Amino acid sequence: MNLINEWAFIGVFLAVAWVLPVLPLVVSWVFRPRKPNALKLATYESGVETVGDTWVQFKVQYYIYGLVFLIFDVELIFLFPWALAYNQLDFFAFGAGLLFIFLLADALIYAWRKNALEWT
Amino acid sequence: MEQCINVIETLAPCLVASGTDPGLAQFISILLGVLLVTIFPLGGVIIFIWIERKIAARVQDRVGPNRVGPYGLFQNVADALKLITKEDITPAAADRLIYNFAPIVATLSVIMIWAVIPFSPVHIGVDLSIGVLYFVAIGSIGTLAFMMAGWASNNKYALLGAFRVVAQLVSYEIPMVLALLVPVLIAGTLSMQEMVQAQLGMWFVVMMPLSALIFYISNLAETGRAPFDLLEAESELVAGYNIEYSGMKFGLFMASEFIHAFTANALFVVIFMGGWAGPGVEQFPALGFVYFLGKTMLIYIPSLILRATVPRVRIDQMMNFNWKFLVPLSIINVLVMAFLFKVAQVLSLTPPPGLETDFIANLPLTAVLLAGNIVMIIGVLTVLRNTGRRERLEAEARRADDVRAPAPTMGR
Amino acid sequence: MIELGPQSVAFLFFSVFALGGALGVVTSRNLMHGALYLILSLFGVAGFFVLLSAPFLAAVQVLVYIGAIAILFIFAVMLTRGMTRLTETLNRQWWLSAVVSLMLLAVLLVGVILPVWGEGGTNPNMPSTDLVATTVDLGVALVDGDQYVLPFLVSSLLLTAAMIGAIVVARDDTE
Amino acid sequence: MVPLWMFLLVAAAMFVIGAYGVMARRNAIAILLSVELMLNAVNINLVAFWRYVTPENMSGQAFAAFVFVIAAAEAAIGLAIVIAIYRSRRSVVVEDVNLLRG
Repeated sequence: MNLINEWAFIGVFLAVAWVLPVLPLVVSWVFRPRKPNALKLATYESGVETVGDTWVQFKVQYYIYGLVFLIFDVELIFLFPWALAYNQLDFFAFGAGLLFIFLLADALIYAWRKNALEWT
Repeated sequence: MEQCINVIETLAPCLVASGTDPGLAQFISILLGVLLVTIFPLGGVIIFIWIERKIAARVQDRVGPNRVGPYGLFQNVADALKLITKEDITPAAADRLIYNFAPIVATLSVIMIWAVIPFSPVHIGVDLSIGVLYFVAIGSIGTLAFMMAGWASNNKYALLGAFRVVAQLVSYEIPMVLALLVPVLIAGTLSMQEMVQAQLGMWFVVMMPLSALIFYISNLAETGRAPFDLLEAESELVAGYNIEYSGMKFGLFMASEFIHAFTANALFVVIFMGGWAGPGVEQFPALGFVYFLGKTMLIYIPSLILRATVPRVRIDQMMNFNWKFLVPLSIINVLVMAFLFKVAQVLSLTPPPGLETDFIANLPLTAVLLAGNIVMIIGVLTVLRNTGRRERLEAEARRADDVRAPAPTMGR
Repeated sequence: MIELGPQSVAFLFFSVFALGGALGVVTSRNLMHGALYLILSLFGVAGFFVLLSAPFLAAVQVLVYIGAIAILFIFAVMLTRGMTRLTETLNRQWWLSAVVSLMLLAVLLVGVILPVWGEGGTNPNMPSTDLVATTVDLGVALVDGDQYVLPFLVSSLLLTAAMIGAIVVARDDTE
Repeated sequence: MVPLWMFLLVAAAMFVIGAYGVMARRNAIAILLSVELMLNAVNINLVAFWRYVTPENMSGQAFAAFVFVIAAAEAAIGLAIVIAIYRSRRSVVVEDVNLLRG
């Protein structure tokens, strides 16, 4: 039952930690003045009137960074258990890990060669 | 006797002994532990901001806050009171629910990390078996908060700022986690407390300075500290993702940023500098607090001086530095360290069972790993120097071309 | 039925998250909200993993889904601007889809859940925690020649292929 | 204690919701979101069966890890295709994408 106990702590922690940022917001909600007007609530863009839709087209570079990050993140699902068990394993495990990382490094090298990592 | 593992288990038996219902006793002890642990970062933030302002002021030859309270210590309390009583402006175009949730999520993601940070051999919120992975996972929720803030503000600058922040954070998370793999590999554990215990013989910063350096640099970027403070590039993005925030919501973003900076350094201390380890800690666990905070200050204060002195990098430089330098380097680092560790194990250079905490017994392993690190560092410096020279020459050549450009080229 | 303990309360809590989030994903008009609902739902699933004493998977769930896949979805939503606010979210066959889904649910209830429900099914109680394989065992199994070393390497290959493929497809070569 | 069938029930409900989303939504990104839901439902089942039936060996968790890989690859490629289609057709509505129709 120790496992559940540990996570009960995390659960209570989450509940308490949730209250901590909300509390100042509530206090502020009680004390702060409320005098909104249309001009005040307008979007601020460096003193110039807002033009067009906010959701402007973004460049695909952001997606590519997110993509490479996702692939490396998933790789960690395997690398963390591998690293964790590493000192009980033999050289075969090192070889498997080497091959695993090498295959992924390949993808990184490809992206590099294709200039996909370039911030343009 | 009860083994003292964490706050829960030291308090609950006492309550049960004095006649409380076991379930209730457990709940009370958990709640108390939670309060103790959460109050630390929140109370600390007042001090962190004060330290930061004082140091920034010293660097810039100013005095810094000195009016409110002794040495201006209560300046931040006054600031917080001001923020609370400020009018809160929610732009009319904003997506209200997400807009209001974003600062809460940002703060939450930082405070939650403190649940697994060991303060001393017996004082830790909870020693999860996956502690290292836990704080990486919680840290990634922070990324989401920036995205929510930028998107919900419905402002081009905020959204652009949020996109840049997220791109920066996700990029630098890769070298950070790859650098973390090496301590996990050597210590063979993901639990924070065992990570500290694995360093009783030798700090990991000595065994693997390169991993420590990569972790430190990517932590700077993760917390948005100079020179990577593009998160709040006032000059380029009119403050970035939190431009539309005001009042206490803005205050929460600021507070979470300051807590995060300190937290990142605390994590560095736990994983690479032995956490609470120090002489006399076995007899007096409370000494662990002192060592832990002392070590954290030891690397926190240089990071503040760094923040006050270095200029901001350009975003393309930052991204190139990460993808073309840090990520390949950390991959090579993991492989080399894994290989050397296995070799050391086969040659039985690792400390024999029962002597893991002994300084002398750790020396052979340390020597092997350190030698590998030094070779890698020399290689890295060579590469850096050559690349730097090439880029400088290229830039100078380009400049010369620009100067000469208007005139028609002679000959050839 | 089931007694009310901390675990079952947590289970109900997480189910509300998981299913509420799932409903949000399929009904929300705004895709950004859809992505955030997905995060809520996946958070609930991470809670299930904790209850099933697989904390490693729970952490990975948060790390990979909330930290990476959700961010990727949000980037993609932003890149396909203009489609974030379609006037109608559902296609013409939505009622047919609903019927098919309900039939699928019925099939799942009869085929999967009934056999494990009650006396005739598998052990209804959770085996004790001591038996559970840990993350270290997962690491050992992944690089064991007799167990999962081949899937381990194939998944690496798959990830490489996915990354290269996605870069090729997503990049704008017109520049 | 939570019995096994409750986990399976939630997983089934989640799978069905995801399936409905895949069949009924028009936006390609929304369809991919629904696919993620279905994959997660599968993961709940895998881990639940592992925990109740064979907790002592690693198969369930290993399978779940491989499902993560599939989910990530699917999201990466799927979204890349959506972005590419949007670039050429200015639409992510699946009914508009009938390039291969005779």
